Amino acid sequence: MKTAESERTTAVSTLDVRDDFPILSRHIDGRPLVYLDSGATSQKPAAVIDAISDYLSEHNANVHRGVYALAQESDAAYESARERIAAFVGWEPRTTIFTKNVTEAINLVAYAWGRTNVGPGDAVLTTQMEHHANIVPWQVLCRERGAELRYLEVDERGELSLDQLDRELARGDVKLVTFTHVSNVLGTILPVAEMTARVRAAGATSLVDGAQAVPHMPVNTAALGADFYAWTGHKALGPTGIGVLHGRTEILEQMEPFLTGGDMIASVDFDGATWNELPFKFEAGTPPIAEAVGLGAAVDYLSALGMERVRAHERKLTGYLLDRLREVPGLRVVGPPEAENRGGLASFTIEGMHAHDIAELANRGGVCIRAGHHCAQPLMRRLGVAATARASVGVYNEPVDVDALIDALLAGRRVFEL
Amino acid sequence: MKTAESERTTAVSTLDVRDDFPILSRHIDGRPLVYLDSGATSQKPAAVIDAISDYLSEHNANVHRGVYALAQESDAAYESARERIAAFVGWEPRTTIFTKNVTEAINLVAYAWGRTNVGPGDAVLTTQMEHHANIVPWQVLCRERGAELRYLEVDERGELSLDQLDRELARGDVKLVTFTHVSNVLGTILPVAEMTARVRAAGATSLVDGAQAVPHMPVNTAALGADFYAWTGHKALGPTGIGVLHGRTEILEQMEPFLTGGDMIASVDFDGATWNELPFKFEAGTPPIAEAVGLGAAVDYLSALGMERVRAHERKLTGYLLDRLREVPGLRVVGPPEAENRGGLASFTIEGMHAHDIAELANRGGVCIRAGHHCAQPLMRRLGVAATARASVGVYNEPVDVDALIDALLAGRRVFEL
Amino acid sequence: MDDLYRDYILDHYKRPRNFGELDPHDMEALEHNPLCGDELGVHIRVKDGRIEDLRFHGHGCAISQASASIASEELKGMALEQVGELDADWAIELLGIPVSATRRKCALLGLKVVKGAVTGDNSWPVGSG
Amino acid sequence: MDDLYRDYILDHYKRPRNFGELDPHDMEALEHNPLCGDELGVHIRVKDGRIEDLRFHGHGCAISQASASIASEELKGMALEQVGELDADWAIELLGIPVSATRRKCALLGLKVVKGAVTGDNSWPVGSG
Ligand SMILES: Cc1ncc(COP(=O)(O)O)c(C=O)c1O
Ligand SMILES: Cc1ncc(COP(=O)(O)O)c(C=O)c1O
Repeated sequence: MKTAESERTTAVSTLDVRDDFPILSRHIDGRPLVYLDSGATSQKPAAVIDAISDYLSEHNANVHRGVYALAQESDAAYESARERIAAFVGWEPRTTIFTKNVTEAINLVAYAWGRTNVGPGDAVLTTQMEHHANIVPWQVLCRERGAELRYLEVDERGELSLDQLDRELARGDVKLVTFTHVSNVLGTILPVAEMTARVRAAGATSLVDGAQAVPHMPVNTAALGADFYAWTGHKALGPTGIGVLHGRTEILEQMEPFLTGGDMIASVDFDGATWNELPFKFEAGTPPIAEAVGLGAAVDYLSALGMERVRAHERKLTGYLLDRLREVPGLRVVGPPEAENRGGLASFTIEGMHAHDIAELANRGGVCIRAGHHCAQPLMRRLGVAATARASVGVYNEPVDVDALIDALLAGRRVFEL
Repeated sequence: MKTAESERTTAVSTLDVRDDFPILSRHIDGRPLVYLDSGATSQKPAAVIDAISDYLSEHNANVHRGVYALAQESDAAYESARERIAAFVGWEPRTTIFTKNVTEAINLVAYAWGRTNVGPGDAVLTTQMEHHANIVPWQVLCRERGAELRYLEVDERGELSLDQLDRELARGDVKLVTFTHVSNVLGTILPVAEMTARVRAAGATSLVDGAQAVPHMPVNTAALGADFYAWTGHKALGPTGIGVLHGRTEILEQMEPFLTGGDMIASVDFDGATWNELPFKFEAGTPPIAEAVGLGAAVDYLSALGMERVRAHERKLTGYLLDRLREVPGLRVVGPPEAENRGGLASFTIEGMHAHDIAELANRGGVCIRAGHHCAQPLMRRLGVAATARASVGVYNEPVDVDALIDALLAGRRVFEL
Repeated sequence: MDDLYRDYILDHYKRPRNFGELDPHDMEALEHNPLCGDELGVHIRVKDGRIEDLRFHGHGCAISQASASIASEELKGMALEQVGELDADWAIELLGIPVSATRRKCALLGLKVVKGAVTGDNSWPVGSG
Repeated sequence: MDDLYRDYILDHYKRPRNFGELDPHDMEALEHNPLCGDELGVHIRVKDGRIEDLRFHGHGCAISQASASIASEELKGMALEQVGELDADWAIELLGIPVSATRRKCALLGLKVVKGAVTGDNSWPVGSG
């Protein structure tokens, strides 16, 4: 006997990869773990965890300097990871720099590019929907350099206006336009290629924060046309401790380094130093070797699934999520109404319940969702909400996860006597 | 029947922990792996590898923001690691900051402290025996700020002169004195407490690079008296991707942040941001969570061995290493002559063989040693050598490893027909 | 019955005591919970070295609102000196429910803002972990 | 016999051909191997668009010294145009031993410095990996 609900859920595709993720066999207070917080960080397939263990147990050595066998294996593992990671998003390894997270990648651009290219009277243009990682470094830079930070506005549908972008660029003072590929709160997918084309035509430089895009859809950075494209390993099935910055050769070559020390120099004497070639010029000190190996395994895993399939799966699942959230009385979703235009997430409020309490009550049902400002306080202000709850999906989620969320939300409303 | 050699080697203590390190059961071209490159990076005990796997397979979530069970477990794991890591070196967790490596830790001080505290006419004092990580950031800072970078000289024994330190401080322009705890080339152990006392008396600030000290001897940072003390996880049995900076509360509180973005803010609006409390103010973005868990397991492992025992073991082993190296014709060791005054390493040259070739030939015997400038080109210039070979020990080394090295060096000389 | 969301917690959340503005007032402060951006402010009127009256304003979760509301009843009439000595345990005990490490800051925000207004010290109350 | 340290390699290492200074010279360059700080410089004398004579100077490992020494014999008399087209394979083949990824830079340093002197382009020879 099939209930109406189970009929509906089976109509939604699954990638059927749950078993690849060890953590998903956990139970929370006797209930199976339902992980709907991939927007904060992804879970890791066994292939990634094993790649890290294997590297540390069998090949570990420092890179770039050793002539012995282990060191050569480590070099090969690290540089092969760089090649596969760059290829995964359609960029060159030589201009693919490993940082510790996307936050450092953006700071690298703010310090090493911004301090020489943004001056008094110049402007940096960002958007109202950015993560703090793509706002605060520009506030700091603009204050230091006497430049102005301006924001593209978010409309009622959670989208930007290309007209406003044109008007801002026409003012002639914009040196950099920096924006997210996918909003971590609204889910909005920005029209990156259209935007970078306009920025380029205006003679400005573009930076795209791909943290919420790369793990969830096919991303071809070359086609997107940004001057810098940054993302973060831990949201892309990889480990913490690694971020990625892709940059154009000409720009990276003209930039001064950011962090300085070992590995990034060509030679050092008492009076000064000269810099190593790309990408090493921007990788000071021992790099995240085991982390690169882990992220390499993660992109291999995603490539094997196929990013088109990943996107199709997550889009359907997000559609199902949006549909079912409508069943909860008093619930309001922010951002674009259709799954077509959004990444795999939905942020929402429930009348009479604070987001924290929503997340706490979801956890009673074994469901992990996030609550708060999602590191996007300016956007929260723009939306006129203090905080939202957010459910976000990954390759391993299935319709039953959404069902568990809805059950938990309905149960939570009863606790609150709503 | 005992040979003279085996009698001698059994007289040297071993900690007998080889079996804890999976990689040490590897063979290179049929010969057991002999790892003598802990100065570059350490091997990892199963306890560390398992802690990382366990965290990623069972508890993984982002920290500091989630109310659900996994997020709370991750918070607890991350902050408990911070507490144990701080306690391991006698410092407070609140002023113990995680970076990606010691290079970033030093750069953090150069950018966030240096740019406001070092100005035109001021001087930064470092030493001729520093790793590039403790030279280049100061060259960059001094150039930017119009300050002078001066070097304490290294004498024939590989030591510094406290008199020169006094004379430099007496000039009255020194704002910062930065030096290594243990030289990664000479092995010299610097008299840190005496040096920081003089620096403090002169009203200057001190930074100590503990990369080569923390893994190898008892280190009590509070007693050492430095204002900043930095070290790196991967040399201390931990994973890549994590470094540690300990700083004095008053100084850290007055400093502006370095990297900015999520987690390090108290609040952000369109016009500006306010900073979070310590240590979070200096940890922008998703921190190295799995890496902190791994390094936490590493310090637990080292604490269980006992750092006094570790030091005693490595000192004896280094004495044995120095003794046996003398048997190789044409071999010259740089740095202090006695094991008493050095960390667990010996750098050397062999007449008629370049360091690279020495390392290559050592690898034929399954022995991993490093060759080159060891990221200390200014010191190489001072010593008048192009490169050295370096053998460095860890808790897992035993006298037989030294024997294997000597055999390989003697065989290498025969290949070179010396 | 729910462990955390007891009846009296929900009652204080839905009908918080001593909420609103208080004008004129002698002391005030405004604080954020960095975890979620929740905002809580307080106005305090002082007489003879004691809190004569106080009002909270702002928005927050059930835990932070209930905690402020419950505390407000205890704080009325309290000597300013005594306020300076209140620690995290005081607020947690008063709240009377088990609070997870993550939500401790929610439970302590009310006390933090009151201590900030009275003593000028806006660090987290001792024992906030 | 050793795979890498063949007799002729050691011979070129111990008795490098065309080493020293060459004054006057028409072209020169100096390069470092970032791996180890080894230094290799070259002086070149040009006649009719060809390398008439050249000398290397500096210090390095057996691989880099032998590689420069062996190459020096081939380079003498070579048209400058042709020098500009030499790639990594040329140097590796000439050396005639299996070179690991790490030591490729040692084997290519000589070619790099010569190409730098002749063409002004001091990037690593194509195919250096
Ligand atoms: C004394 C010293 N300082 C700094 C470093 C740099 O460490 P890391 O590469 O982990 O930043 C090293 C090791 O390479 C070192 O030996
Ligand atoms: C859009 C966006 N940008 C930046 C970040 C920051 O990523 P990380 O913490 O890995 O630096 C995040 C995630 O927190 C994000 O969602």
